[in-house]
Amino acid sequence: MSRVSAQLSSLEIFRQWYEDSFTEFKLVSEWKDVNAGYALGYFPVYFPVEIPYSFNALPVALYGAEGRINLDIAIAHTQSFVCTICKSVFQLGAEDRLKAFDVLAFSNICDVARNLSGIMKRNLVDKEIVYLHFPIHNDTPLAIKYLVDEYKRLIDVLENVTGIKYDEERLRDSIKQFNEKRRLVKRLMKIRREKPWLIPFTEFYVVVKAGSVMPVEMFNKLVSKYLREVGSRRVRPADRLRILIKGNFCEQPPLMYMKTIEDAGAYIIEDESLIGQYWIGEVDLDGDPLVSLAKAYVENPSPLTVRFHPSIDKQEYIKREIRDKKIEGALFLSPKFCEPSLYDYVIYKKALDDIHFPYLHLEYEETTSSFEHLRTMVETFVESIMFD
Amino acid sequence: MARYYVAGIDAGSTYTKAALMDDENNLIGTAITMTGVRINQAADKVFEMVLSKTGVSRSDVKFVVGTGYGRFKITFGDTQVTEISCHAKGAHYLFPKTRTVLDMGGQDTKAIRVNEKGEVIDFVMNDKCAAGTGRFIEGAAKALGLELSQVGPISLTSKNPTKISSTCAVFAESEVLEQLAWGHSIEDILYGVHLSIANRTIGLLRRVGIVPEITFTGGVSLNDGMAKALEDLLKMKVNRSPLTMYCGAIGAALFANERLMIKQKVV
Amino acid sequence: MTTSSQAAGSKLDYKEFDQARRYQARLVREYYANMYNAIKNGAKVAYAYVMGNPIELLMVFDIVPVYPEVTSLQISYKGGAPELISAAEEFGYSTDCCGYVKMGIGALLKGGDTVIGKIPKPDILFLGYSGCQVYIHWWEQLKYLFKTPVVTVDVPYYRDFNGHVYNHDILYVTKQLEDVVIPKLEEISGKRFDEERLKEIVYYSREAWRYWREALQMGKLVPSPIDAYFEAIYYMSVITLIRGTPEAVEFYKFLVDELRRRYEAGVGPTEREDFRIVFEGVPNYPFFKRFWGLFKRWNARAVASTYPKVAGLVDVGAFRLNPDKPIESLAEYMIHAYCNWNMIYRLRLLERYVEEYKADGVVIHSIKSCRSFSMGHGDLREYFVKERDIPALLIDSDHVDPRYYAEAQLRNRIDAFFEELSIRKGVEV
Amino acid sequence: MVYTVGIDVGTRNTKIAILDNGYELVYTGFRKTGYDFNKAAKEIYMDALNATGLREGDIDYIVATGFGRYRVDFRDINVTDITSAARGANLLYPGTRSVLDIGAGNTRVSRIDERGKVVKFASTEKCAAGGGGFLEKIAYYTGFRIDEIGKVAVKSANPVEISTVCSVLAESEVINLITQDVPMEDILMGAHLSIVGRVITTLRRVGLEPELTLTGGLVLNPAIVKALKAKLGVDVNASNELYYAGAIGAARLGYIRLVKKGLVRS
Repeated sequence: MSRVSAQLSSLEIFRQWYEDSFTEFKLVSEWKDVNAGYALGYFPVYFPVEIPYSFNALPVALYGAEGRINLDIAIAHTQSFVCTICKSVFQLGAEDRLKAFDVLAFSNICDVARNLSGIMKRNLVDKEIVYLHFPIHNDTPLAIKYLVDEYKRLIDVLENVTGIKYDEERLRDSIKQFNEKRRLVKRLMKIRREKPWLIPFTEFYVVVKAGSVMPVEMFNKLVSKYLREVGSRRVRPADRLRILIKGNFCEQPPLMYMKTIEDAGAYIIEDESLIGQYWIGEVDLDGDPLVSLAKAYVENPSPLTVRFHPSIDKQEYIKREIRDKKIEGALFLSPKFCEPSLYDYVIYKKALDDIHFPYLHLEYEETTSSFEHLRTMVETFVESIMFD
Repeated sequence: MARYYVAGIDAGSTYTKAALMDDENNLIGTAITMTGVRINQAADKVFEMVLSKTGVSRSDVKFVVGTGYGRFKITFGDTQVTEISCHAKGAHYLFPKTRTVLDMGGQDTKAIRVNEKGEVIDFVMNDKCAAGTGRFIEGAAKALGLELSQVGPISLTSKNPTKISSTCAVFAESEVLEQLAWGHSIEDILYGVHLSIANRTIGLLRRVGIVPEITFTGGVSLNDGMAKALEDLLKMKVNRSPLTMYCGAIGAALFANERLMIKQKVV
Repeated sequence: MTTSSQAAGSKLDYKEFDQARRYQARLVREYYANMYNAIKNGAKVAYAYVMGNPIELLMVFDIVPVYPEVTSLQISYKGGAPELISAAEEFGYSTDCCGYVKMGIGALLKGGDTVIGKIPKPDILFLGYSGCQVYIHWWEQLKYLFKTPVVTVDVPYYRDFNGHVYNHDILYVTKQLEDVVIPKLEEISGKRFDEERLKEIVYYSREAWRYWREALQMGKLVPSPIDAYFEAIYYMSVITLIRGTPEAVEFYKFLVDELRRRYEAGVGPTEREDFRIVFEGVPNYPFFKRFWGLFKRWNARAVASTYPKVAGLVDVGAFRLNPDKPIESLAEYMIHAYCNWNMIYRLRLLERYVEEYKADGVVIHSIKSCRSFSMGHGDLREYFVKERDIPALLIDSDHVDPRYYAEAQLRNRIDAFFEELSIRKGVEV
Repeated sequence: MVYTVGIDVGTRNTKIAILDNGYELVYTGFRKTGYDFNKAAKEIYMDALNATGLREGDIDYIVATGFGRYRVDFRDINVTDITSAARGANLLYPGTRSVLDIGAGNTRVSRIDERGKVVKFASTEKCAAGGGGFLEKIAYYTGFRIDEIGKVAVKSANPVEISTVCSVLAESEVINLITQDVPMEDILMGAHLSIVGRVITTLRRVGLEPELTLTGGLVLNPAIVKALKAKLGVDVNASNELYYAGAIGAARLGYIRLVKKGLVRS
């Protein structure tokens, strides 16, 4: 693989992994062969990827199939009011496209994803399926201890599957790598915040999505290269609206959807599409790494729709974001039928109403194939803010 | 010469159909009319039509079974049976090796598994969301200014069907117009529409299990594009005939004979 | 079939055997009267959920629990849902949000005025989360809308496919109750925790659960004297609202006795018992009686169902309250609410019902509002039909939102299902 | 004299308006769109020139709006139909603060300021969509022409309740009502009320403020106007000209552009 990589630009390699990450997972299988390794596929939003990686298991986010496969088997199993990412991940399993994965992981992000764990178990009887319960009582120390126990349960599963014994040092190394990855992603985000014209959103997205599937060292190396490339770009800034997007943290809008938004006259300064890839931030390298990972989840000060934290104020948070990042308008994108996204919308919207800040709420599905309505809505939004 | 006759009347949302049978389950004739707003009148009319077509007098018809959404409105009927049971029986009558029935009509899509006797062993229907029903095709036809009957034949000439994933009937027109604006040809869009509806329909069929032979009934079974899309995706033949749209009425007539037999036994 | 011919008595006869429903209605009225009284006298109001909640603990502190799920279902039973749902949707909640949430919030947005009376505002939100992720979002909405404090108990999902309850789960819930919840409730109520009182309340709870279980298990009799879905939904209100009291125990004793009398007299909730079904899913409250009627006209009785056990999976011995270890046994109880079970275990439970209660088929009612209940219904249906050759019907509407109830459509599906069952069973209809 | 043209290329019909000096309505017209948007726009433009005797050289600015706005190759600029309808409503009814445009599928609602600028807007949720298209189906099932149903509906004294959210399922409900021999006018009024019921949620979400102006294809349907009044308790501006609100508003925005660029003095 490294021979091929040498001839390709970093962006082309990201594209390859990006393309692979929907339905194929061929590069995942290749990686397993070359490294005598394993793979763990996890349903969004957040997963402690450091743990499987320390077992030589490649952690891969299953963000749905973006309308690239028919969903007929999934339609046979789920009602029409079930979101599309659940359908497409199920379909991937039913079509045996997840065979590269030795373990599939789910967690308590919503009722649909939660029940999906059992449905997958029924249909993929031999697959190792693990369900992690992330605590919601995050303002007591009990939550940290509990999450460490959950992580130990995950470790039991991984020890069984891989035959490798848990090793604290290896986990610490893994955390180091992923800390670096998150730092690099945040650097990309900073560029988008300061000079959004340098990296179109769609390109940024491809890079980070590739990072949700490729081995972390490879990603880190390539991003460093890519950052140098970006630095030398000469692009004329356009007069566009700086917007913040919330709600698209799990099911992903098709790339064309996001492109349509930028084309309609906006720069997406911040969004939640791949938030699980960087949300946890910097994990402490001192002390018991499991405790550090658990703490990073429980004590994380930035809100995540699928984590209830009794003492975090989402409304203050969004107002601060708008101020600090010089946001001019907010878009709320809810995947069709996604209740967590729809509830958080009301919380945020209320905060924005209070400060008379413009926002717009739209629905999408990963299979959306028409964009004219979206274009009209976003254009109107831009027109209503930019022109008098 | 038959000793007596029975009839089945299927009052659907758009068409009302009738089937007339003799006492030995031989199909004597069929008739069809628009349902319109007065179902009892339509049922009466279609019954008269089949009688005059076959020359059978009303008094020789000993039992009438009503089916379809308007079955409770058929005032001269002796009893009612749901169209699910009727379609199963009718499909089995026309194609005795039928094990799976797909009925696409104006209001619902049904997938039915039947046993070797034509009895329902399992069935499912589309749930509350109307996405993926034949209604989407109507909207597409409207957007393109075509008659419903033109849609199937045109779609058959497609070489490179357009991918259409949203099949909410409410947005059929704008979906199709947008694809047109992207420069896709009419035949490619139309076949794309049929494929995407077929895809959802197969999801429904999978719930009961796809066991050959499959018989395609109901109004949409007349659409060649839909049949081709189903066959392409299923990779198997589906049974159709000019009579499949009368399946409900035929099944109802068969039930009429059955009921009559039981009644005679009791007497 | 001798019992069914006896059953063909007049309607008036059956009334004598249908006293528990009236008894239940009286207890519910008294519950509300007591609630309003207590609030008038300064008691604190806690909003709480039905599933897996340790209301026994709230009772120790004389905190009055109000169940927005219960008030919502009562409001929609009386036709008051649309205005509350509209109020919430106009405020910004989507059509895809849970109807209970929209009604609860809609009621508060309208100052508490509803068709069943004034719904009190909460002083605290008791988040005894079990089985439903939307619960968390619901209280979070109220927290932002009304600045109400949340008391959290995190109850992990019963997620092991081999039937283990992890020790750290029970420990986690127990520790939360002991270390966090009790001190918080002491602070809010200004009362000291009284363990003896808790033991006494848990004792009455256990007794109520015991007789409720006995009543539910009478569905095993042929013919069944109880409709373990439509009737049980009335009876379950007592275990939900006032367990932990001697009144609840008395009620369930009465119910068991009434059911026994029904069986002996050969009467039951339908004229005959032609079909025995297992019912899965949440009912439709705005059209409750009409919905029931669609089954009654086929003389179908639900012999077992899951919904009446949302407050606790009592009948399969999943938990036992223990007055000697009140907190730990409450923690175990909290984990075993029906929707907190993973799909594999829910499937096994239904399978057990079909066998033990000798059912002819399974009816599954899905609702868009509650994905916690409904996601996976397709697989449940498929399992029975394809792997067990047991007829199963999947239908859908909503529990409170009348906009999702289409009777003609439902009747078509239900009729066809019973036509199919008639052929199988050789029942002459 | 400054002539600005607005062309609103909708999915069904293409509409045109010519304004003189940015406020005086010189001409309006419409024709079927078909599926060549540019052709439809060109043809209606020629119709308008022929009818008014204006020559191409007399036209100072052309603004395209609507679904096919990007396809109009002779446009100066394009704006969305929400922006243009708001300006049109403002020009025709200066007191307008809320604009309601019930389309075939989507319904759009906006709140505007005293100059006609959109302050806040939203469209109906996907599952609650379906306005004009729904009425066409209902007309078909009840056996009336689309331009008749509103007139029949307003005669109803006891409209039925059709509560379904999804308009496709509402059609099924109407069919069922027909089988139950419910009087036609009651069914039809029920159908109109059901559309309005869905729309009101969206109206309240953007914060309904009077005056409310109805634009688009249903301005001449008396039942929609009656249903809106009944459910909202406010008057509704509805007139023939509002059918052209998008085109008129587009022409108006063309004039504003010319003023901004200093090409004309306001």
